[in-house]
Amino acid sequence: MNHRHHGARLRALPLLAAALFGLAGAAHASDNKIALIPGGPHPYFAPWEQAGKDAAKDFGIAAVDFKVPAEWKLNLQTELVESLVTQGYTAFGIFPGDAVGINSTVEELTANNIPSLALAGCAQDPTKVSFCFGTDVYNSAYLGTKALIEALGGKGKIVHLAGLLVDPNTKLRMDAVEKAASETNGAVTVVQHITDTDAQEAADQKINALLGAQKDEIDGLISTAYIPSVVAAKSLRNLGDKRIKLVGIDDDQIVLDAIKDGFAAGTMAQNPYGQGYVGAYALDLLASGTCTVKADAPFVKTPQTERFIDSGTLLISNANAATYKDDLKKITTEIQTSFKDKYLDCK
Amino acid sequence: MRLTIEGIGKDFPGVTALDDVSFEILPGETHALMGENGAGKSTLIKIITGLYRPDRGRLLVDGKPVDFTSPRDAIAAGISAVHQERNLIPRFTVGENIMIERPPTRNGVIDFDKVHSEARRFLDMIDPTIDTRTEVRHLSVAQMQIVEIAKALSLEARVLLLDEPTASITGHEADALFAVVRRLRDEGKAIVFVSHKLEEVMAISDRVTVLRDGRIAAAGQPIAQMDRGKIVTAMIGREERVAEMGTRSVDRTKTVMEARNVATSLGHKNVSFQLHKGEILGLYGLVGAGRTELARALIGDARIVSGELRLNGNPVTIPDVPTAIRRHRLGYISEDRKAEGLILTHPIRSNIAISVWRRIASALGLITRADERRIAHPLVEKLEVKTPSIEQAVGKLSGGNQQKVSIAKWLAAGVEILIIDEPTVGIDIKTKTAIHELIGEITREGLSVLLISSDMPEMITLADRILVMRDFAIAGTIENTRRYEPMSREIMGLIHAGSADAAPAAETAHG
Amino acid sequence: MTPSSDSRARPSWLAEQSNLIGLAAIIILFWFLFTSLAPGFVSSFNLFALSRSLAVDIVIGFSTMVVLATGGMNLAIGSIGVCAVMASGYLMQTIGLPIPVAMALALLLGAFLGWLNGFVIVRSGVNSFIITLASASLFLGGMLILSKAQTFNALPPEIAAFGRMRWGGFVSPLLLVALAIGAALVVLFRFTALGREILAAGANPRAAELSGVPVGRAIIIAHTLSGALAASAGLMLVFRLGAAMPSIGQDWLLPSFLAPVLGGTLLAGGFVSVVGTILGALLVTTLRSGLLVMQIGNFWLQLFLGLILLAAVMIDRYRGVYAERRSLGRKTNLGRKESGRRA
Amino acid sequence: MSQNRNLTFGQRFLANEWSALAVAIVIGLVTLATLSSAFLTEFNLYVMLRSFCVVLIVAFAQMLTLAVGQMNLSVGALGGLVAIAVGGMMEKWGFPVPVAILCGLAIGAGGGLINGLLTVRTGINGFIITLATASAFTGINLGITESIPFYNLPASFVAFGTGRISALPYLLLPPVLIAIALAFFLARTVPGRQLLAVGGNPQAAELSGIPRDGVIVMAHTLSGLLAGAAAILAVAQLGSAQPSIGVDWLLMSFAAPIIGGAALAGGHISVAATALAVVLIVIIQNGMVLAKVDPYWVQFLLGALILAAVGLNRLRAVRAGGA
Repeated sequence: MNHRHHGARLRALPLLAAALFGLAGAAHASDNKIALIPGGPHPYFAPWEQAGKDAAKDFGIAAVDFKVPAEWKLNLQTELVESLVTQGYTAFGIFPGDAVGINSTVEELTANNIPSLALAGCAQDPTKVSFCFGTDVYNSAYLGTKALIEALGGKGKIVHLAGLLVDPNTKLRMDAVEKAASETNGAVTVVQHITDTDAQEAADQKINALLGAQKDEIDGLISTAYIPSVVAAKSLRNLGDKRIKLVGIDDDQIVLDAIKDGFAAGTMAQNPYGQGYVGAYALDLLASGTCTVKADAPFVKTPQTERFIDSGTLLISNANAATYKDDLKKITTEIQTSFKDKYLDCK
Repeated sequence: MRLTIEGIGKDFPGVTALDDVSFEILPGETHALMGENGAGKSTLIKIITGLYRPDRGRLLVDGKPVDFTSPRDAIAAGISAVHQERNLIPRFTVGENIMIERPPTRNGVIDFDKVHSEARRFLDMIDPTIDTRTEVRHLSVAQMQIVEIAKALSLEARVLLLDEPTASITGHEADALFAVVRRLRDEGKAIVFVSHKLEEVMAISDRVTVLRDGRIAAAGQPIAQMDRGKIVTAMIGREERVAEMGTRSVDRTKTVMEARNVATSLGHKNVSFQLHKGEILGLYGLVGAGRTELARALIGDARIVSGELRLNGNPVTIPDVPTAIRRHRLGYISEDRKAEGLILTHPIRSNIAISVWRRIASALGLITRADERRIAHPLVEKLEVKTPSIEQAVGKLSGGNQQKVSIAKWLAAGVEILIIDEPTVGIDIKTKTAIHELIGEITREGLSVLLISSDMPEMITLADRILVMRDFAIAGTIENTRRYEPMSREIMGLIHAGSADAAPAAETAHG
Repeated sequence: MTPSSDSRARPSWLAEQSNLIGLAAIIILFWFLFTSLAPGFVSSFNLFALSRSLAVDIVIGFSTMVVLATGGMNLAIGSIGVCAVMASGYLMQTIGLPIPVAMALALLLGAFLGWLNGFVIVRSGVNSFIITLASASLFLGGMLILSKAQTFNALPPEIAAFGRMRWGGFVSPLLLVALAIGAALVVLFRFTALGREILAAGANPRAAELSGVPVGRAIIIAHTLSGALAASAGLMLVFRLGAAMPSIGQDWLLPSFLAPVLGGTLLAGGFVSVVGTILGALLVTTLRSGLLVMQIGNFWLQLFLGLILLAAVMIDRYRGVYAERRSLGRKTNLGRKESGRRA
Repeated sequence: MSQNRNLTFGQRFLANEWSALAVAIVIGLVTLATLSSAFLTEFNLYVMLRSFCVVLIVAFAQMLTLAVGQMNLSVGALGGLVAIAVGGMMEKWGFPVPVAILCGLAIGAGGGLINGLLTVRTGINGFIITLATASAFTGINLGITESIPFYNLPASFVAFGTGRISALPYLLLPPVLIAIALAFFLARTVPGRQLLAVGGNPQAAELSGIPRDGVIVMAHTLSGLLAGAAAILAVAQLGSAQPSIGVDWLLMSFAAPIIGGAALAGGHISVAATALAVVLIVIIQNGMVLAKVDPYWVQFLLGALILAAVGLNRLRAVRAGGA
């Protein structure tokens, strides 16, 4: 099996980004210290580190640091945030370890005049984050399922592989999958949601058990989390089964290879680099006090929040596997250049 | 091999178990080691077998000093022992237990055929009927004892210590054991034989050493020069040991406790007796006769399945121990102070007040330490418990003072009937007398006592009447004349119904 | 020698407290260290955050402590805590009960689950470790089945407001709740018959039984109390998060043992230290916060906590051995220990 | 109290201990096979056997400490540490696979040795010691990796983790060998018997000249070694060295030996019964996916299974005691 280190690829990306945004930088310099905090250690967030460094350089920010909680636990995240406030950080881009649970921490940040954004994933309304900038999980799951249904030719039985059961986003994704399926008027049925597949061991056990038990009964797999996408792609390859269609999420090399070799129909790409880069840019403006969020900004409404900005989602399939990175870059540039005018009131 | 014990001393918290003990064990002899309960025999054996290290003195093997830091060292030096405690692995077979120290192996793998054939060899010396492939947990107590002896034999040690080897085996098995002991002696081994049974000692020993109160009372005397009287004198320190107690009046018209044909879930049958007000009723019997078990049934810790228990004339059913204490004013002092009697890590204060916490608590369930002290302090003074403070942890007191705390606990509870199980086990002679006087004293104040003891002199000193138990039933009741010789003869007669010439030896406590 | 009933005359009083004094000294040392190296450590923001996590850690510690008193363990406190959390969420959000009623019912549920543990342990005679290991799984599974792992996030706003409330600029009222619970436990273990019975049952169950202590009842009550305390800790987190989440309680095992064991409560039963548990929790919270603020923490934090726990129990052990040796001379099992070491 | 009656009862008792598990397994197999045609397919059998491997060794790791009346809360933490150590050695340092595996096993054994020495030397309850070392091992794991897995493992190693001959995964080989070796060790070798002797009656073992402390240290060391072996297998199975390996081992590690009849007090364990218990757990997990049972029930049923097993054993003990 091919195990190229996707980190190398992720590290190459910022160079391109730096070249792209080189001219946009140095508009102003600020003393802000911005922290970008994922929910826990996860390969998805790796591009944030470089995105932060690039943003600091391009926009003249004192520091944009990538700080990872030791484990994927809300209390570790909130303790990390609290300690960073103590260390003088002035703005936070947070992937909520828990969409609801993060709000009490955010409220405290707001009370201390520290702006925060939800990055990559949203906080559940009512929330005090300025806005949510990320992948619309509901929409992404919905589009992914639509793509899967298309690949299946409009009918069949599908299984949903989801992440942590206790994460409220998982519930949203389950609803989105159900909704996409229900729009086929019964031609496509969701046989089962398999949850808690975010840990490698659990994913391996559960997905293989599923394939072992029901591989002849199911026609498609929709995965809405990183790990199960990788594991499902591996298992299908291991099984040598090209009948079952898989639509995954994120662009792990294993998933991309599976698309290339026909073991997966596609995967929903997200835009982590753009989230980190534009997020840091927006936080800098907000924390400097020069800008506030526009009251009538053209936010998207999602089931989670009324103030959502899409960082871009697109389906990677065999057709665009070679070019999707450029597409994402274009999206990032577009969002960043128009961001100030579109969403902010600045002095 | 010559084993020399030279000036050995050993201290435990609050008590000197051994002091300046010296004697010699020679090859080709059976050496009896005698002494009362608490005289220090077991401690000495534990030192010789490497389980304890002496605080003073030393051991010499063939004239060379040795320092055993673990039983392994002792075994390596050629010393093995049958201890009083059961020392078998329950889920291992008889054969493996016997050969556990050095199982025969072939290419590093245990050769179980050889294990069993070797074990068979040693087991056959005593009892050929036990199957070496049975798991030990399925054996009876007597069979386990035999396995233990076979195990000690298997070590083919040059010094073999037998600590009460006959405590729970039949006469027939004992005879087989003695034959083996004689043979080993004739082969030049040294046998140390610890027993309470005088006739056994007289029959098989060559020399005898007697311990009293942790000191040597007779060292290596040839048995030919001793007679039973001399040994008893050495053991107890005087010829007749029945101390005079102050006079007590027992009102035989008032029966406080009466059992009528009681049978229990523990296996007692047809137990009947009466305990009168102010009386000390002795309960004598061998280990395993069911005395402690009867006490447990009486206080509600085991069930009475048929018959009737009456307290002050009223039939009662006691569901559990707290009810026995609170409603029926019935208390029990266990023979095992450490495991069942006292909470060693807690202070004297709360050990005494434990039985009255509920009573002295306010409506809200509140108690202060002062409340407890008010209860405990007068009793500590009255019973002359020797302690720097009432807050002292009970575990730091001597055995005698611990026993006083136990009694104080029941006085605090205001019990009317107290069952005392082996009151002076592990307590030195001087304190023993004080405890005896204390028991006499509390009955003068109106308490009634059911006294369980394996210590014949203690029984004859204290009891007004003596119930003799055998096989979970009452074998008979004897009025105490306080004359030691005829009393002990009569009691032993009841115990060994049919063999009336049984020796007046004090029985061992539960092993 | 005459017995003295004046407790102040006890020679061992200072020795008895030396563990607590030592613990307090270590805590002061760390505070000094963190304050001088990272001034932000004593900012009112950090102190507030610290006081709030401390409150939860203390109550979690208490929950384990009351069961340790009986010589048992309760591995189910995280599961009981989350059951109470989800019950309170359901009662407030779905049923719409007033906050105090919902909280009281959630506490009752916690107490009931604890009682269930105690009842099964006493009736079956099976080790509390196994029973609570199994019941932890049962309770958590039951909660997930009933709640479908749905977070309750539309709780009355007063909940979150209380969680954010600050007294004196940097003290969370939750900490006062925790300390009040501590005071109640001091009263229980020092001034009530029940508390003494629990300790006696833990120190020597057989002796306690024969002295008339209803040991089974004491164990059941201790577990019931443990359940109620676990529920309290869970509810404190509901206040703090403003939501009832099914992920609460899943990492309580280590902190629940850290606080009481650091504070000198014995695993063998029969002794508890309420103040010690509070100090133990304070040490843990201080270290966690301090190491994070000094930017050492995060990934290495777990290692430090493990090493601190090891060091604490070992120091305690050798202190105890030393004290015993001084007062008793050589003790038997000490000699055995030494021989074992040489073997 | 006739010896013979006890004996036959004892034999029945022993037979029972096996039969309950075996019967449960057979019922499970038959039910699932009838309910779903997919159950007995080659791939499903492969999947079940594959998930059996790691769990079995983890259960053995705990079983050995239970044998001497100890417990090891650090199995998972130690497993995680070994997993990332092996992964790191192969990816970062380019160690050959066998060398990395040996080093990983050595780390596992070393961790167990530390547990054992600390327990024996300090005389502190093994629960607290291993709780503390578990935290320390996890801390080292997180500190080294910052929770980032090692993905680039040698192809041959990863291939071993996924390869199979019809329904038999290559992965099954190590656990089967370990089970046989362990059964042999406990039944026929001197240290193995000493281990059981110390668990059965520590005082007796010591009086019989068995170095009790040494045996306890040995049990912990072997436990650590097995935790390491399980971790290496998990790495092969997953194809990457995840720092999260082991985080959910704890419950399972106790569940299997206890369902297999092990007593916490020590001295009574069974390799075969523990293996059967793991088989039962795997069948139940597989069956739940097959029957599309709500995922929430997994947790619940595992708890119920432990209680049922303990209850059954208790009942038998009570009945045996009454006889």
